Amino acid sequence: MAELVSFIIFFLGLYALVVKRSVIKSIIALVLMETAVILYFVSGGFEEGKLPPISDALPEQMVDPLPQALMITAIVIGISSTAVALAMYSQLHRKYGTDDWKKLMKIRLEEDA
Amino acid sequence: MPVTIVFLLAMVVLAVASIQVRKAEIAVIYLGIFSLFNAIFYLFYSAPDLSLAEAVIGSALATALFLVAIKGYTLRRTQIKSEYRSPKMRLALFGELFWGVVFLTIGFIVISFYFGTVQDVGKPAWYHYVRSFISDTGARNAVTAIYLNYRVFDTLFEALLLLVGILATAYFLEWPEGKEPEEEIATKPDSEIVARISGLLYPFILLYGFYIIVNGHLTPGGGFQGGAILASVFIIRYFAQRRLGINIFILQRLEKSFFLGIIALSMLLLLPEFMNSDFKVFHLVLMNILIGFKVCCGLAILFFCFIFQQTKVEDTKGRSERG
Amino acid sequence: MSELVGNVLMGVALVFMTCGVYGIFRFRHFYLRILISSKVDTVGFITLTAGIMVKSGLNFFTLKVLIIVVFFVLTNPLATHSIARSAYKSQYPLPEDDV
Amino acid sequence: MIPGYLFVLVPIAFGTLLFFTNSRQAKRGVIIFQLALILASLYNLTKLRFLESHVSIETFAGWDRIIGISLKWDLVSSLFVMLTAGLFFFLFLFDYRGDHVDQLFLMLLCTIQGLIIGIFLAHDFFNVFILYEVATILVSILIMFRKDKQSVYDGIFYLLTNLVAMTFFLFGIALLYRMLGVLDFALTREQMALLSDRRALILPYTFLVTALSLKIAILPLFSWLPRAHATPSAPSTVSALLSGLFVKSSLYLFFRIRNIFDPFLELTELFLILGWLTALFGALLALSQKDIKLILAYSTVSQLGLITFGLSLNQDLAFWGAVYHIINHAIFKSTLFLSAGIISEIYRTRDIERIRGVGKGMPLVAAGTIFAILGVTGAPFFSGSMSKYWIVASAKDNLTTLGIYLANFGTITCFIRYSRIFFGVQKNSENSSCSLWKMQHIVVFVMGLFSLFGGLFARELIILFFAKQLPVDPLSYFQKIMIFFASLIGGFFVLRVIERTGILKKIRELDLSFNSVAAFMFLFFSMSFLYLSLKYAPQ
Repeated sequence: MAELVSFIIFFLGLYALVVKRSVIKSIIALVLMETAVILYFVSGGFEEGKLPPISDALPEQMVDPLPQALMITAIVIGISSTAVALAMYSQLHRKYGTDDWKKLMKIRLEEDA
Repeated sequence: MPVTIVFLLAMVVLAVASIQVRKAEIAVIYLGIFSLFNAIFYLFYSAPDLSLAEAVIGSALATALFLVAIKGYTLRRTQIKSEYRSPKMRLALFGELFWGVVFLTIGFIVISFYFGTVQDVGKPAWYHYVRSFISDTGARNAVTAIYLNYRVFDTLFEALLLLVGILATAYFLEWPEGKEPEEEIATKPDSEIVARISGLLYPFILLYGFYIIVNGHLTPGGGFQGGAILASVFIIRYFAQRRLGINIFILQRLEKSFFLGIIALSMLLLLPEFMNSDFKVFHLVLMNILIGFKVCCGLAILFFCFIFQQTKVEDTKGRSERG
Repeated sequence: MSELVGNVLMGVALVFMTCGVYGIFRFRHFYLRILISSKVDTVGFITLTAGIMVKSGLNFFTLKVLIIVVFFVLTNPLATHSIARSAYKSQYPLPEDDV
Repeated sequence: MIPGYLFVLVPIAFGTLLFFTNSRQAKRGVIIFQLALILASLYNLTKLRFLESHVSIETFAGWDRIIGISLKWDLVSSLFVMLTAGLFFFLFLFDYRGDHVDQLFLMLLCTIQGLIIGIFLAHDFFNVFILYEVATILVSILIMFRKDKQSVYDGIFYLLTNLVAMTFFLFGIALLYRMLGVLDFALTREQMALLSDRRALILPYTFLVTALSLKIAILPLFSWLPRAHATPSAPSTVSALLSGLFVKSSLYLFFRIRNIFDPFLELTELFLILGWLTALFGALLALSQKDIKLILAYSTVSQLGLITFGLSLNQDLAFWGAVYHIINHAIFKSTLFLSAGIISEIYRTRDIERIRGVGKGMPLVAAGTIFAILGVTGAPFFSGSMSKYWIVASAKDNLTTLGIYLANFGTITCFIRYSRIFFGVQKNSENSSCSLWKMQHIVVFVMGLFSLFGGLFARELIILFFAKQLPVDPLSYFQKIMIFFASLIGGFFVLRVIERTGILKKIRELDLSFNSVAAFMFLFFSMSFLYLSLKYAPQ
């Protein structure tokens, strides 16, 4: 079930990247996609009744600790890349005055010419 | 578990909402709730470390950053309405519908293919980790054992990524390098109640943050989560007093020094004769503390960069309106 | 005994919260709604945690719950205050008559 | 051997340390540091060359490969490490007196050097992912270094497309880990053999391939590359670094990951066609541009397509030819970008029609650039000719051979247009007012010489570095020379005709918005997924 949902959210994010023309929506969609991957990673190998990987549990009962460690990394990555994207977004908005990808592209092409 | 199903459905609904809502602020709020639901969901899947990280970083901090970053730039309601009625918009709606159908088809094929083919061939890594992490690393929390010992090489880059991300943010938002902004950020005095009560909150938050950091090798949590909690002290301080009595330059220097410290400390792992069982635990605690301080400095810088940028935007707007 | 008292307290908390939810739907205006939701949240939460504390008896866990309660009592009204204050400052209109 | 993680971590730590010095000390320190790094990588290369197996795998802190992170040295990766060290040395030398150079810039370059070395050595899926993620953000700072209007768009375009690609990559890793339970490259391959149905690998492979295709800028997914590599305001060292070295790390990773999946799933036909199309299309787009930096960037797209083509031919000769071409391309493309930087700074324009008479004004730069151009077009006795020769020689049927010649014909035509800047007379002769450091000219010239050496001693170098004897048949090599001259003349005429029709302007205005790139990514993903699932459908 969780795997299904993570696939759905991933494609939902991708869909938003394709159809939504606002930059901020693209960033939101990117966050959604990242979260979907994290959800998948955690739920992928999970079996019912497994305990957190802390030494109170027996080794056989523990859930796989590796995805969790990796996904903490992924969350930190997510926040820093989101912050950078947002910082760029505010620069972009200040310089171009719009956050529509199509208008941005047009202005940029005129700059080139 | 029926509870998890409810959570998952709510997550899908919130994701759709955050994409489809037109006003960016509301979309961001939905995204924050989505992250919070994720965080709670991870608890059901026996991932407390991750849950803490997602709650602190993904749900709280990311939402705050989003809100501060888009504050000056979002559309007014009338603008949205007028755009909504234009013929161009109708064409765009048609495009959305078309892509929706395409995504549904391909998504359905991919998902059914996945459930038809997925298989397991055992978990060698899991087997190794859960059997030997206590004796190998001295940690009681396997997640900490992995990210501070087995795979510390990754963690170094994670710390570097945070450093670089903050560098980039500060650079793009044009923080005056090496200086404090001269004028005071806010002019209005803020609510007395907020200021007083948040003063009462500091010790709680600090205590909690340090607890999470220092006990990272025993209980869920660790440097990253605890550091984020500590950083929230700075954020609260801003809301309470609205005055930047903070020298960003020193924070940046501190962050870089902590990063160098983390690299140097992780190099000790390469000297096996040095790492006896007592020192191993000490090493874990020390690493967690350094990471916690580094993350705290970093996230505080991140937040202040956005706040500073925001006031600058408002400044220029006000000036152009007056002039 | 403490089991029973705890359960009763938690039940009372649920009653409080139900009233609160009803109140949110009954009132139409933002300021009234935020008042209701804040009050109910605080009272309901305190009663609920009191029930949990009574149920679990006197141990370390109770202390932790107590700390959470103190934290909550400090922060929740504060958050409501901030929201209402910022709404007022950004000239969100006040209700014209009572209710 | 010197451990590999030192090669990764020491540049990063060094870069961070630079913040605590003043900029004079920093510049000097960097030069000395680069020399030390070159020596260290040379030492490792020689050590490895004399090992019996030519392979050395190390794990961080000595854990088992299943639970730790391993790095792998082989002949190719160690040569790439040396290439990275050498190229960075020249870049730092080139920028020694640049006014944009401060501690931040030096720190970014040092850090990205460590990351690129890390990508070359990495032997673990998640490690690769995180290295790329850091590098993506770093590169976006470098692109936006001057924060002007154009580079902001280019920067955010680059950042978001690449972040989406990395999300795909992470999903691929997640699927792989869920099925196989390991992250190490070699162990993954061992675990794959245990799968009862290889169709299980289709989905993860598609995710990984989509991400890597965007990274190596294959046909529908390349539109971020010219924008990022040729941002007008970015320092020319940045363009040289991105175009010369950084994309090569993706290519290297692409063929390593392909090798892991190779016995179970293969996409070679698809990449053969896509690589060829990219080579042609890139050359066409390069031909249509006016901006000299954009010409070079699109030519990078074309060459990347050619290298992908060579790697997908599935033959030993073509493989080594392609690897050699990666190295050659790194050298001559960075030469070209550096010289373009000098030229555009002196002439104060990047419009190719308005730059004339470089040959007279700056003989050293002109000589270096001409060497590099001869290299990239595959002129006889220059480095490009040898690598392209090996790629062509391994093509068995006439169609593939013809395809490569056609792609090379495009490159030649576009560089005929480019080389017009050397001749003629500059109309407004106020260009001498800008005084440039002579060292930059020397750097360009020396790097140009490398592409001559790379051609003259190609076989010896291959034997020296790769311990491989690649055959060169004099007769067919002579034939290739003839074809080169024929296409040179042909290109001249085609250029004449094409410039009159005005079609170039129309091509120049083709551009994709971010949404279209995302749509193409999705289409690429679904197409390769459908292709694979049909190819390996149960009988």
